Amino acid sequence: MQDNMPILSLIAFTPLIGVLILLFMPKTQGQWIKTTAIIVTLIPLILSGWLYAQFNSNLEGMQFKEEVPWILVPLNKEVQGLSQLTSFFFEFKYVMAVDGLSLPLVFLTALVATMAALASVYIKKRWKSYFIWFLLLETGMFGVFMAQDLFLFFVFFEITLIPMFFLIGIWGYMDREKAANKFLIYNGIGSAIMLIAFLILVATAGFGQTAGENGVSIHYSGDLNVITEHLFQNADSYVKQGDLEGNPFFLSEAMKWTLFIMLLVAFGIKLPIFPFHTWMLKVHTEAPPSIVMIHSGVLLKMGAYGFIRFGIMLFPQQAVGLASVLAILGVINILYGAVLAFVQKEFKLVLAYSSISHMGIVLLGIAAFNTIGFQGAVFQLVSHGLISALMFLLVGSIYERTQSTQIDELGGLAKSVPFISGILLVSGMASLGLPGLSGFISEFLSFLGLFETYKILTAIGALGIILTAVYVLRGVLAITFGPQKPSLPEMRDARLIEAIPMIALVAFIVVLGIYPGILSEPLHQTVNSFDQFIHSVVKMGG
Amino acid sequence: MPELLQQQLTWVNFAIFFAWGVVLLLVVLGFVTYAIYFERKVIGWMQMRIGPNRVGPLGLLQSVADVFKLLIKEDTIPRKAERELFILAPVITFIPAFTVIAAIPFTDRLISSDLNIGVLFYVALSGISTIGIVLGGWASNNKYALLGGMRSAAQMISYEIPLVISVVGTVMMTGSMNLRTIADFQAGGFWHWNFLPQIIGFCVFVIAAVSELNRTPFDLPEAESELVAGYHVEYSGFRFAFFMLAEYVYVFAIAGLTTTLFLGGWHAPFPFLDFIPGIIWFLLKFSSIVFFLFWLRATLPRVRVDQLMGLGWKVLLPLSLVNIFVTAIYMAIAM
Amino acid sequence: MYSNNYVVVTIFLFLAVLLPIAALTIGRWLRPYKPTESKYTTYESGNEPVGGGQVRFNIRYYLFALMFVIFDVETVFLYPWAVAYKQLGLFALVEMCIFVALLVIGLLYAWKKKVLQWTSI
Amino acid sequence: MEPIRLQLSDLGLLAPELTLVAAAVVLSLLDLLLPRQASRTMLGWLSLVSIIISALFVVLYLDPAEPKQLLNYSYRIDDFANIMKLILLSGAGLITFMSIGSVKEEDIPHVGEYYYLLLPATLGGMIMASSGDLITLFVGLELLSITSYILVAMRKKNAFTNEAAFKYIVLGGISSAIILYGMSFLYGMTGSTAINDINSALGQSGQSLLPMIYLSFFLLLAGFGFKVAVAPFHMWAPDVYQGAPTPVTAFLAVVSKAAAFAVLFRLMYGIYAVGDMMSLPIHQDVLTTLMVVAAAAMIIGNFIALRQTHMKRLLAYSGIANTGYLLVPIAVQFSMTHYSNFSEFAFYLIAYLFMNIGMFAVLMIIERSTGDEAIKGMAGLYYRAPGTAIATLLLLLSLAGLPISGGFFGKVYIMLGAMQTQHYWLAAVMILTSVVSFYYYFGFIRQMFMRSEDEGHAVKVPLPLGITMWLCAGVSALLGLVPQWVLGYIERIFSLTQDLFFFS
Amino acid sequence: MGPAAAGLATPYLTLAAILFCIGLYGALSKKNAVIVLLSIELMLNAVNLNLVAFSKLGVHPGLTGQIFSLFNITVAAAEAAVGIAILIAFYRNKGTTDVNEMDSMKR
Repeated sequence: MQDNMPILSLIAFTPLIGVLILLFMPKTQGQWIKTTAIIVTLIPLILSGWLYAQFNSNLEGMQFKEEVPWILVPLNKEVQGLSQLTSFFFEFKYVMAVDGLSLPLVFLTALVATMAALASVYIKKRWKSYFIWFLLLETGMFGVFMAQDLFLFFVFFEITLIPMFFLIGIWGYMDREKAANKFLIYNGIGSAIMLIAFLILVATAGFGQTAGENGVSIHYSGDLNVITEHLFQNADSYVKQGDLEGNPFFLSEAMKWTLFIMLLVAFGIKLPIFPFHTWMLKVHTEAPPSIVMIHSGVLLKMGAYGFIRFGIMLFPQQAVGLASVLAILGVINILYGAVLAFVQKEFKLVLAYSSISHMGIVLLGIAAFNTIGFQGAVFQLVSHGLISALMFLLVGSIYERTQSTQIDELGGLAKSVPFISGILLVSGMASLGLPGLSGFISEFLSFLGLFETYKILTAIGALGIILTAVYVLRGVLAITFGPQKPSLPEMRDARLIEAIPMIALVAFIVVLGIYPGILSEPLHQTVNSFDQFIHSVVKMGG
Repeated sequence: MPELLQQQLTWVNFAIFFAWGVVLLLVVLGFVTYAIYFERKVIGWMQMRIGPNRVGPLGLLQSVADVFKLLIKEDTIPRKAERELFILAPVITFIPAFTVIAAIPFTDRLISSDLNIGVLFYVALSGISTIGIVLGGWASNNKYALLGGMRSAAQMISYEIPLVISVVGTVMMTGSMNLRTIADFQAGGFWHWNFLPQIIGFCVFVIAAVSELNRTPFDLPEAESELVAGYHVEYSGFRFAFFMLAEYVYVFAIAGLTTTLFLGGWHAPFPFLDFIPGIIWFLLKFSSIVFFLFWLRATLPRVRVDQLMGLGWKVLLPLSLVNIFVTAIYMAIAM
Repeated sequence: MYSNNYVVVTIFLFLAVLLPIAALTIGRWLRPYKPTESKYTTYESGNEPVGGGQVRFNIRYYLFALMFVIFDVETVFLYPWAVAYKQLGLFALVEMCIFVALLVIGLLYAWKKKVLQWTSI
Repeated sequence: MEPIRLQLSDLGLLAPELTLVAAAVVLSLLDLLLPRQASRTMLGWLSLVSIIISALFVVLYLDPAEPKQLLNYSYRIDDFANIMKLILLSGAGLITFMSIGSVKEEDIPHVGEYYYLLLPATLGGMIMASSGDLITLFVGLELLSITSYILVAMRKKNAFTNEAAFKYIVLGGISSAIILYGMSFLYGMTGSTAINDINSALGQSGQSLLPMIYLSFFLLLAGFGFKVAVAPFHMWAPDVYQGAPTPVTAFLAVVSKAAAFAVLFRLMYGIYAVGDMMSLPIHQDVLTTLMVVAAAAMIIGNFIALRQTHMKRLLAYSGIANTGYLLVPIAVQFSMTHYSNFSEFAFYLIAYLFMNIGMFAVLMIIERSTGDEAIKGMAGLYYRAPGTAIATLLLLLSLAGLPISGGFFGKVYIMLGAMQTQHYWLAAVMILTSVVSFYYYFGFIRQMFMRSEDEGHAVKVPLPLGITMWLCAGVSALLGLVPQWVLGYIERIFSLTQDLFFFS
Repeated sequence: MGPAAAGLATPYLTLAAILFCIGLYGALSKKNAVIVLLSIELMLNAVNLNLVAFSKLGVHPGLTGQIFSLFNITVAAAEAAVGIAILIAFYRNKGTTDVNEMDSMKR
């Protein structure tokens, strides 16, 4: 393939093409629709695999960059006449690129999406609209991880919102509408706060001027590069007059803190950080399993990704200043999630709280502010994505057979459905961080990173790991072993279409656990540069 | 009088104005008394009757006696009537009738006031009388009175429009709404009088005026055979007298207005007759109009109510509008 | 002083108010007062009056009032125009033509909708 | 001094307006002469044609080398006016179009009148947009208002309609009187009714007249607040929207509001916020008041909308909230770094126009098929008429301000303006209340997609309504995808000093 | 002229203000719909008084105010006509002109 091929757009918009195809298929052709949808999700998976292979791990910064002007609004002709400006415009670009941070997440998205599409066998009604929303959601997720323009990022971020609303609201369980509403409002508020922060950034740091042939050209841009550049490298060269404080393009310290907190809250809701997590429990219990796979496997990662990409990279000084708070928040998440997971009777809720707990580990890794910690955080993102996707796939298949996910009502599944139970055991082991599986690497790295800075917190956080082992074992073992409940109906073991995604996911978990280099290699350079960048900025400022 | 109006207001001047007002009031009252007498007499003659002839020589005191009778007659207000409005209605009808006379110039010198919006003043005030009539009909709390009052109001407002618009042509030609200026504009022989170039306007004006006065052939509000006596069924004594008074004061005012607007005011029909004082000419024209009104009453039958409304809206109003544009085009060409 | 004209008008107004007051007051002194019940009943051609006097009357009256308002207000614009017509010239005529034409359309509308046709009462 | 007169040649400049006048006259005569039983649909088409011709004339005058004016700036043909006129005309055109064949005789007894009364109402709006003088402005305003009163009262057998119409005329009359009272003070202070004269006269002698200037401002704000239905003055909107026939409601919600906004924009800047007035303290107070009012409108509109079950009432409150959004670009003033107030305003107004008219088209479809104006009427729409549901979804996304839609970009652009002038709190209120609005807009979606799946009750979509709905949905989406097509054009032709301020 | 002349207008302005307030109060609080419409007319006439006072006795006397008031009169007439027409339609449906009866849409 050629170099100038828009591989990222291809990945991101293949699902959209799938949507178009599906639109013209009669809705009675359920089998065809399903097959088409799965094939459509396979294409980005293959492409992102190719992308992974093509990615040059030795380069810093963004690769596979595609840049097209999108919204370009010239400004009032009067103003142009008044001064020597040649052009004066707003500019939102379509910029897509990946670096070591987003690449694994893109691949994760593609993988989980395919798996979820396979897992959609449990969906009983309205195939056509289900897959249309599903594919739209996939496009949104890819876009979020690739967009390099604030506006574009926001657009993709919001695009994930709407299909999720429908997918929860139409195909969920009993209380689906409430769950959908809760999801919408919480995430709406989150993205609203994010939008405010972004717009302030565009209106201040996004301002730039370039000398052209005929005069000066001034523009407001949402391009992440431009904003980063203006924030750090030569902030004052963009402000001609000396008085920095009064200048509208200058972000004061207080403003920077405000923006950082806003971004923390905005992405914290998505992540979710402790006080903002309630919506996510509802979604985990009410959404159909295949959608929870995506939600837990990818959507939560968007919060972490956004926080790293925008919160930390744009406001490193503030982030480092708040590192201890972040660490404490992380520990709270771990312990809170773990403790509550321990007392749940509903298996889905156990998993939901465990997700909170695991996302706390991501926060810990970030809070360490060293390369190991970052690596741990990203590892945890990927690993948790795989594990939780697998877990919910299993939940789906169990529910399919037993019509229940209450731990009390299940038991002794190992006898009747050995394959599913085996996979459940494996995923439980991965979740509690058994060495050799992916969970171990990520937890280990995160705690190791944090240990360099906050030793006591690390110790407390590690307590959570023990708790994790307890609740996971309790839940998994109660389901698989023990006496078989007489109320349970006859069951048959996993069909081929269920087994494929299970095996695939397990395979990735194992590969990541045994050969972490596959992930750390592309990550390495990026994390290093992040670390250097943060430290240089902090040193400069402090 | 014009000089006095120019001067600073002093108590003396004020006294003169007041005296003039009182004199004019007496003149108007005298006019009303004898207009009624003459009306009866004239109609009598026209209908081969003698007319009033008992009270005083030739019956000259007949109207005086009538007035006196009304004055000493018992005055009843029906129990169901809205008392305050009932009392107020005839007064409201009368006030504008007399006040509009302030705008009419009798001769060059003999004017009450020199309003530069004289026409508008007349039009604006005379409209108020309608309210008095509706009020009287309403306050009586009587079906006949109410219907009579409404019908009367409908008629008056319907004819007020052509009346008002027909004057516009005159105003255009003069370029002023001051009645004295309008009269002055018609100096120098009857061919300068407005009724010739404004013949459409004049006709519309006269017809509408007759209707405004609720006189035959347009005296439907008082149609005895249909509505007993119209809006003043319940009125008796001097309250009733004020409705009648108002009607005849309006006759005075309309006659004066017609003279001023269309018949050259105090100007002689031929320049060589200028030696005769203007007031004589004015009175002559004035009297002939009053006579014309009596004549109409003796001659014409009453129109039907639907004919009445149809005439006002479908004939007179378009005609008066046509008059304006004919005048305007004529003037544009002449300019 | 132009305001003198209005002094005169006020005097006329005053006299016009005074006359009824005076006449009615004098009348009160002169006229007899012998009330009986039947004198105070509403007149209905000698019959016992039926129902209230303030009956509902035809909507047509209201329509005429509306028409009156419209055309009366038209004259508000016609008069200043008429006074100034000599100075305004032909274009003013065109403008007034448009204005009046619109109102005439209103009249036609009323005509066609049979507003101007008087049916009983 | 030679008096300033209208010349015959000036009539050419008035071609868009005169087209509508002539069309209204011809249509009313046609309606009179047509036999009673004859179908009036033809009148609707003719009315549409006249609106299109008028719009073509406006397009012809777009982007003049220099703004034209009549009668000493009492009537201005500049790009501000032209753009507003195009918006008004397209709104009126769409509403006329969607009424054709879908407005039932038994619903509106005089369909002919309905069609040709829309024309003078639009004309009133156009006069307002063009006026540079208080008298012209007032005449335009009343032309629009009075015809709207009649339009609202069109279904005269319906008790709701009567009630709505009476409320509308009473509150409209009061607001007109309040506006006039404010204008009378402006006139008294300056001896002129021309906006630029008032501004310069006030600028010179403003210090001594400060209390009166404030009084006039608050009176005008209250009056126009009524007309645009902004928060403390919004009480009439829900009732009137509910009682009026649906296309008329659309007219009120879009055309009427846009026209009032055009005036508000002109007056607030033309009188209080340019020239010497900028040195007076009132300048800042005016803008602050506008911001507070805008915020109040957003908060009240969005929160009360949460409790509505009737579709038109809900859209009324949503309209109030949108009024708040539209006030923001007016309130944040121009600054050295922010000149795009008008394009922000115009863009959002265009987006608002399409999404709202689209919504009303949907409403009419629902009304016709179920006879139910409650939100419940939409239940299961997706299964009964999937196409309609999808179009509605697009419109709702735009209304809620979710990408990719005109509503979204419009809001973002307005907020960006607020950011540039550092009114962060206002932008925050704007977006947070938008999130609140998700709840009730998605209430429609919940009804359409998640309730009552019976497919028996088919929905018939009349062609004009369907076309209008899809057109609006399409344009809404397109405005979000390529906003620069519209925005770029506005920015290119709109000149701040020539078209809005009166330096000439 | 000057401030002295403006002082002359004060009684008229005060009267107008009082009329305006009475009108506003009446329009918002009266029970009978006809009175409500009348109150609105009162408000409009208060404005006319204001305009005419300013045009004759204001700081900058001129004819504009009177012209403005002519337009107001016209508009007020149209508004009253439409208002009463609507009221009649209402009366025909409901048999009352009581403003308090107009609450069928509050929910």
